[in-house]
Amino acid sequence: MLLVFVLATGIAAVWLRNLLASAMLLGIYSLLMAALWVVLDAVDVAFTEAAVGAGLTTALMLFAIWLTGRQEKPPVRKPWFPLAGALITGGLLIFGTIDMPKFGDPQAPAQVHVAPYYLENAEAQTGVPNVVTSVLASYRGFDTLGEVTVVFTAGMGVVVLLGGLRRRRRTDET
Amino acid sequence: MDVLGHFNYWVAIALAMVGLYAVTARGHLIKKLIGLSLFQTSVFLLFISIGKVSGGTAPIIAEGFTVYSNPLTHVLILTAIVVSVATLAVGLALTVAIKRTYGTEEDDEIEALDRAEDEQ
Amino acid sequence: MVLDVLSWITISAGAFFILAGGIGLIRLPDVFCRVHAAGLTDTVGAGLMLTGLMLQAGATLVTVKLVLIMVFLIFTSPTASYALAHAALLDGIKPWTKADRKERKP
Amino acid sequence: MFLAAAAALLATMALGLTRAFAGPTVYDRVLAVNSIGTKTVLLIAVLGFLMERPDFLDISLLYALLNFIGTIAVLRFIRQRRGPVGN
Amino acid sequence: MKDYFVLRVMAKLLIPFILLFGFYVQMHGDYGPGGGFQAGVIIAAALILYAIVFDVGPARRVAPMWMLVALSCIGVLLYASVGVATMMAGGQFLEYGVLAHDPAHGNHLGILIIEIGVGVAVAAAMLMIYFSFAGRR
Repeated sequence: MLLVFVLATGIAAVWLRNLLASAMLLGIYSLLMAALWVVLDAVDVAFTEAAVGAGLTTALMLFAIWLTGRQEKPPVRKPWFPLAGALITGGLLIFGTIDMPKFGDPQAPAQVHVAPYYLENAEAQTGVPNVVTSVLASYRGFDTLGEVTVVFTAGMGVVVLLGGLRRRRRTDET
Repeated sequence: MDVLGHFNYWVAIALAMVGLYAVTARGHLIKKLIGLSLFQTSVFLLFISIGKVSGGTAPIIAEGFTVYSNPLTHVLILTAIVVSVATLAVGLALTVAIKRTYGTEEDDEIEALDRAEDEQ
Repeated sequence: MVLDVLSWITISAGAFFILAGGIGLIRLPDVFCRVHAAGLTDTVGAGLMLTGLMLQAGATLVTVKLVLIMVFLIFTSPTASYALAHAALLDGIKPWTKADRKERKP
Repeated sequence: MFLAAAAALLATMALGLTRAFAGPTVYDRVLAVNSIGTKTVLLIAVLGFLMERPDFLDISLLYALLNFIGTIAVLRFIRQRRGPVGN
Repeated sequence: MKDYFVLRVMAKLLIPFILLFGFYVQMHGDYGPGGGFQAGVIIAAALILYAIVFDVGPARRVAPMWMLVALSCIGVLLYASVGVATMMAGGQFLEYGVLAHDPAHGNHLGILIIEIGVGVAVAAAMLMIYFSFAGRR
């Protein structure tokens, strides 16, 4: 049920030509996604989605739209070629899912490799009942260091692109 | 081969198709970014669907539960969401910079301006 | 037992109010009326439903969190409605009046 | 009982979604975002009870706190933009 | 935006709660859902609310740009320095077990410290992004 909602919202967000409306639909999309993560047991992911989608994405989108333009121009070309490309890709991917294990199968390859080890040993080895946190920070700490660096680099990149630091320096001098 | 067993994967793929279409067919750069974030969420959905174990609960160890969903995919996606917002912000900043330089944010017009500059 | 029945009653009343709000969201003629429907029934419906959940939970930490959710909802929901209606007014959208209905009818 | 409440919430979310898709003005869509946000708060709380893991309530608490920031951002957007008034 | 009485009062009322909730999420991430990433975003959201209601200027005085840049650097470096510290203590990079006598305690401590690093870095980076968008006129 939620999945159908999510799909419909995604399609509508692409369909509409008014960018403000698209941004709003993206907000709804994020809300539905958060509910979906809760249904699929991914509580931490839902938490992140909630924190990010509730204020941050909408505000950023609105500011970007304010700085550029509000309305999208109608397309010049007919979009048959991209549509065909998307459909062919989707068809191939669906063909690929036929071999995949059934949804929620406890014997699926993803479930039997390292996850049981984490689930059994995480609390004893780290003293942290939330397995997601312990895997995030301890077992895959190196990974997370990389992710933090990516976020840091993105922040710096935006500041440099939009000239935040240069403006500041100029106000200091005057 | 049953429909319900693969429905989640199919929705993820449909979302990926929508995102791909938006990225390739739409000329407006912000619309392309929206398509990009749809594509990203489709990947998230695929991962979380793989990680779900039927009958399991959230992977926070508590008394009275024995079956938990796979925490590994949750970890990967959790960081990916924050990173996706950061990349979205970089994309928006690039769009703003392009708007400032070219005066437009439509794909075709930017290309036309580039071509005109080359010919000069 | 009494608590169970009471919580069922409140939860179903909350669900009824929320559904009514949803129908109002569809049926009412313009933004301002819809703000009214959504805002009013959201606070009442959400309040009733959270009260029902509280009765289910009993006196635990869960109840404290539910109370907090309710308090914050009661604070934020009208603020959002206010901001939204003000934004719509600023953008030059005229509130719907009886005259519009006469125009629309034929 | 929780299932019935969740079903009612889902139905209302569907109604809100139709308003968001059909909404003639942008504000209808903002309103739909807002109201679906409240429904999500309730839905997550009810789901937490349904799955007997009430510590999910943190998420709905977070949404209850943060959900109105988007709407206020819209108000600010409208105030700052002195451009043409359109759809 | 300052002339909206309702918004001003609501913002002043809610921002402390949002900040408090952010810190709660940061510290409670071991036992419930949450952690550094989420806490960072929540704290950033509180300041963004302040910036929306009271304009960007005062918000920038609360958290000036140089401070944000420094904070995000400090966050990343805190994370990395935990790794270096474990190496100094005789373990491998980011092997927290050597931080305390008991490996489990060391792990717990290491997780707490790096979560704080993540939270600081993410909050500062998000605020940097928002301020550079909002500061352009």
